[in-house]
Amino acid sequence: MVPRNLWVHALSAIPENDLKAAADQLKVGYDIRHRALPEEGLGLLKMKDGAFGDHYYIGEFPVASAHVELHDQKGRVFEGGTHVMHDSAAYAADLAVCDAVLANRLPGWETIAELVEAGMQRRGEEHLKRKTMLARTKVNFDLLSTVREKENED
Amino acid sequence: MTTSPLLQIEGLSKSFFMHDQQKEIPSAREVSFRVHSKRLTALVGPTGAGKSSILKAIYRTYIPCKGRILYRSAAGKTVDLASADEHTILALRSREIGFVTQFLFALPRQPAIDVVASPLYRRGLSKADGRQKAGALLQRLHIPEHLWGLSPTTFSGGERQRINLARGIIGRPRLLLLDEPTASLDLRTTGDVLEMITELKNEGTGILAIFHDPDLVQRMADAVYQLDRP
Amino acid sequence: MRNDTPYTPSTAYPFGFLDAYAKREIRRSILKAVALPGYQVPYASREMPMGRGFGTGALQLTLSVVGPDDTLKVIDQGSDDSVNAVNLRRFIRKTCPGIQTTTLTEAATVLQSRHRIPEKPLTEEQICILQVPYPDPLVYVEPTEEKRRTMHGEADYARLWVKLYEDMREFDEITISHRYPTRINGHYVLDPSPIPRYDVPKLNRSRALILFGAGREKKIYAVPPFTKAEPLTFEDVPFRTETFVDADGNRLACRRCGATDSFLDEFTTDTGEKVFQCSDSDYCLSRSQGPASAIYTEARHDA
Amino acid sequence: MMRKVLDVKGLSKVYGKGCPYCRDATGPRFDTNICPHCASVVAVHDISFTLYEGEILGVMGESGSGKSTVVKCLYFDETVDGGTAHFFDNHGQYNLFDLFSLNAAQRRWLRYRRFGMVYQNPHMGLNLGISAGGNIAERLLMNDMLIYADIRKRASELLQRTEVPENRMDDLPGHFSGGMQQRVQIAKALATNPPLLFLDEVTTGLDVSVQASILDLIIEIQDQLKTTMIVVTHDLGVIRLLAGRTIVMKNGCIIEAGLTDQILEDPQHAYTQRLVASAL
Amino acid sequence: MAYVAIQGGQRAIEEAARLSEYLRTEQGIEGRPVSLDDIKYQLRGLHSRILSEGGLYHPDLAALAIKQSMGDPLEASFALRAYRSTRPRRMETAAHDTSRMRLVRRISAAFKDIPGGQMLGATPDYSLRLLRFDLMDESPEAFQEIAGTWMENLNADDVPDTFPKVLDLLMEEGLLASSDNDGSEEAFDITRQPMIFPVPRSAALQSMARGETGSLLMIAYSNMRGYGDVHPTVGEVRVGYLPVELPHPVTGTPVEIGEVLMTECEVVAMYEGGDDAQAQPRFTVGYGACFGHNEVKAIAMAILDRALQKGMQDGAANPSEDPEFVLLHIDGIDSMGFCTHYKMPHYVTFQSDMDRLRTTQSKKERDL
Repeated sequence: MVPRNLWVHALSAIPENDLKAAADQLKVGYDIRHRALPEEGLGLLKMKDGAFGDHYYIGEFPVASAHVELHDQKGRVFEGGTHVMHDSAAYAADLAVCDAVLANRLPGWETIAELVEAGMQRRGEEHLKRKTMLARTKVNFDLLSTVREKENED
Repeated sequence: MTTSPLLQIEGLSKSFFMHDQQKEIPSAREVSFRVHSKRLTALVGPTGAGKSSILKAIYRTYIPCKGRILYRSAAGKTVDLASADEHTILALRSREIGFVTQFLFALPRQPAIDVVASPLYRRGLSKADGRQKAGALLQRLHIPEHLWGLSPTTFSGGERQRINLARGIIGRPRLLLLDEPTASLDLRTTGDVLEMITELKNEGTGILAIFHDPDLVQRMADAVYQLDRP
Repeated sequence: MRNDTPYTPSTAYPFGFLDAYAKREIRRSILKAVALPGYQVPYASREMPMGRGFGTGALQLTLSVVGPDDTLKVIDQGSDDSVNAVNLRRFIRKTCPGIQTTTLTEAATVLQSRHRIPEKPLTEEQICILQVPYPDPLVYVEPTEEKRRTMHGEADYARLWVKLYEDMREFDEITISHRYPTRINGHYVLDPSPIPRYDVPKLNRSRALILFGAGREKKIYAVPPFTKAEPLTFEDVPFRTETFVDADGNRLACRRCGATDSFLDEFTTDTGEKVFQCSDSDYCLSRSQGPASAIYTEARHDA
Repeated sequence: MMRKVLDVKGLSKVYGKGCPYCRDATGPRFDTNICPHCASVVAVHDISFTLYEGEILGVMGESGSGKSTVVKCLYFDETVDGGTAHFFDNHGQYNLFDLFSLNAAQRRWLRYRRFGMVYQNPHMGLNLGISAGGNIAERLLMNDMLIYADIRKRASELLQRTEVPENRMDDLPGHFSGGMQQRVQIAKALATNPPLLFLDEVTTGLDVSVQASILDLIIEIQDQLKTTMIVVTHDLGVIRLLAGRTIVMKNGCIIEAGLTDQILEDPQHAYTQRLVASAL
Repeated sequence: MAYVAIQGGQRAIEEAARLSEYLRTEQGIEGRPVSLDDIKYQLRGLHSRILSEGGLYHPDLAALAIKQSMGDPLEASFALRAYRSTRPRRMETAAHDTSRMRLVRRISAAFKDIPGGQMLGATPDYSLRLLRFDLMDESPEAFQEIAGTWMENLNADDVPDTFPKVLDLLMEEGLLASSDNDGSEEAFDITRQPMIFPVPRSAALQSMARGETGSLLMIAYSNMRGYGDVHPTVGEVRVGYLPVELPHPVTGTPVEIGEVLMTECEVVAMYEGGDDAQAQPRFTVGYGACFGHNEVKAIAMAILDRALQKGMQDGAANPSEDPEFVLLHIDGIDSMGFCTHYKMPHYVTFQSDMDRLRTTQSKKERDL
């Protein structure tokens, strides 16, 4: 099982239509209340500079947030929430619902778990691609020196 | 002498410590004498006996090493010139104590007449009044009028010495220190200078003088102190 | 956003374009500026959707002070139809639903202007907001802001006066035409924005509150109502405004309305003739056609 | 009795962050003013002197002795790290380094109205981009003289007094000779008839004949205006001609003080003896 | 000359906008609208630049801005900046450490080889700037094939997830002062606080991170050429994706909410003595970082950071060391806006200028 702090990372890799479809289905049967109104806007990215450790702001990014409660017919309450780098509050709200469902293993959680797995798969491919960029462009100094030695022998 | 002296030197010693040689050079040792108003006191002795040093110590150009230099000021106070603070010395220099040396330090561009009158300017006299008084003096000392507006730095030794003297006496000091005032003068001007010194003395100035010529001592001095090499 | 996404952010602008926090900060800065007449209050100027220098400072002030009940007039070079004025007015109307716009000076409650103060006298009911490219008159003599701040604090304006002295020495005239350094309430000297000399006396004991907004330089300052405003000059060199006289010394008149008491624009016609016309279009139209000529009094129809 | 104009006590100035050992590890005894512990420069340490109305005090020393820093501190060009300085004039008494009794505007008032400064480098004292008259005007304008005709008249008088030809009044001093620049600087410093004038190496680098004329001018000013002055110089000739009293500085400290003729003819300190011997 | 109709201005503005729209589509039926993805992927350099100068990491909107501005970088980043003003600021993150960047490029000029290796990534540094005529008429098939070929046999078994920093090596050796900053200090936010000089270093870093590339380069270049003495050695240039984290609303633990592509550079500069006489001299360091893949900008920023540190400490000896000079003149939005505004009518002020000149001339005439 993928840990909770990677769910957004995974789910944001799958098409938004797929997520919306899944979320819409899960919402049925719950009274969804917002602990805080879903928000969209900007976040300020604070950095620690790599030389002195001074804090500074490098720039802003879009951010949407939601924090929901799912109330079922039996009166039970399940919490879910998220921040995501996106500029739609509705998207965050849907992610929050998924978060609540998956964290509490509510009915239908398997669908979300599959989406998370699929997302992780995509992230993994992306990761491999980036690492390959490094691997293929790595300057191999050992190789250079053997080549030179060979040249000298000629 | 019944009146109290204008200046009383008690056990004055002066030596110089030369740091680079780590050596002390004595200049005057345990000298005591008095100078009275209306009298000319002469210091005599061989070269190196410290005659000039004593004059400079009285004027505080030299710092005495030992002894007292008691001066009775116009205000009636007795001041020890050996230890008085600098501002007191400067005040006395500007109003009461004159010093005439063979050497002249003057500003390069200042006209002779202003050099002579400068002690008066510092007392607040106007330029016109100061120049009038200085002109009268220069006339008596036979400095031709066309030289008055020139800087004395261009003058001959004799002329310079007279300028120096004129500046020293123009403020009518109560105590006048003379260090060979006629050293480079011809006979005629020497006579004029001596006449003016006598005049000043008669007006009440106490004079302490060094003359290069024993005859002059004979002629001028009311009292003589003999100094020996320390 | 792309079309294939089901999630779209809300696209509605808040009233006055800026978010509430920004407007609150600007109002606070305005209060401070009014309390310290002529003092340049620094503020965190926001990026506006038009270029720095096009009035982004005054625009932020306008957006922070207008409410739905206000009537707004926007002019540039004295005229309501200047492209920049049109553009700003359109933007404000779009982002402040409900407000009225007008070209009539007397009908406006808030006036935003660039380079002119209207000819018709302003009243206690009005706020005039001027666009400012350079807020600091000391920039003539001192490029470093840190030093200028100290100079303002100590009311140290000698070097500015030296500039006037040097002008007099060289030209026998003070050559500053617009942005004439003006001392407010006996202390701070401000840059009254590039209004011509002609408008500087209008600052003195003005009945209306006059606000200045510099967006790029991030400063707000004010001349509160009934406050003394004196152009810097020598006691024996009187401050003179633009004269508009011909070679014989006669006052030129507006060729449209005949006014001889207004600031004039100079044109050369296609035939090479030099003509003069009121720079203040509302003043000119009101004189020639009566106040009914105002076109934007009712705003909603062209919003 | 003569009136006191300035009373300086324990003036100190350190460049650098300083440490508790700075003051005990520098000075003439160690022949350095750089603290071996923290590398701070003790530019001036525990300087005291008094100055009376109308007198000229010489401050002598080689470069790096701290002599210029003393006047720069008094003229508020530099902040101080210790000590007091009281300035007295007809209006009252001012505690120069006490930020609680003198605010920035008051210090500026003293600096531009009651004090004058002539720097070695005319760039420091003059704005070379504005006319000679404009430079003087600045000082007058700072003192609320706002009548153009009066400013012109006063500037012309001052330039006349300092022997700058009147027809150069409207020229930029950047084009003047070094001597003439110094004259304009002096005229500017005198604009408000300040009772206290600081002269920092004002003849250094000038031709001998020009030096002489500047010195004459200073003497004349002192004779006529009774201005009190502090003359900072490394030149014994300048000291001899101008100063009644002299202090000798080395490594930030006063090593000897006295009447100028005494300092030159009967120097007490080894350093002063060497200095005098090498100059004569 | 007739009086301009009151609505003339408005009409002209509208027509000007329509004309621009026409020019964008002038190809007519031959044309095809450029997609945002085309811009993101095929105009990467420009796109990266807009991300950093716009001050907002929003790849979609940056592409949109490029599209609507028809590729004008100043206009595009301007549009992104103005968009920022309409969006509320919801939160700020905790300080992020770049050691967690997912790298796609890392090089050092200070050492031949570095632990983990020099990895060039995608760089034009060693490509010949010869025009590639084969791209003039590129077929979609050929175009797609290139990507497909590259993607075959992805393999990165010996590439670690994170890499040590070159700066840390120097620090361990004592050639560099170790950073003893606990990071507790507040960062200055130039978008909410006016810069009143002197400003802290954080204000300088933020100003530069969103500064205009050309402006940064120009001032840094003045320092490199002789109006300054930073004499930099590039310790390291890193390009990669930084995971952005915020605390989970329910659990409070940090959650990765997205990532930003960024460039980071440290330059090692001339060494100087320590604060006190006993301290060893050490190399000095400058730091640069910005959104997107913008190496020239990051290097220029690092050089300027070092120059500004020097200026803040000892006073500015040249323009690049003067914080007020540098920070107030590198913003592309401010400077291009003000430059553009000179195109606006200025006839009132010009009238006033003419009045002054005529008055002065007539005075002169009378005097002559």
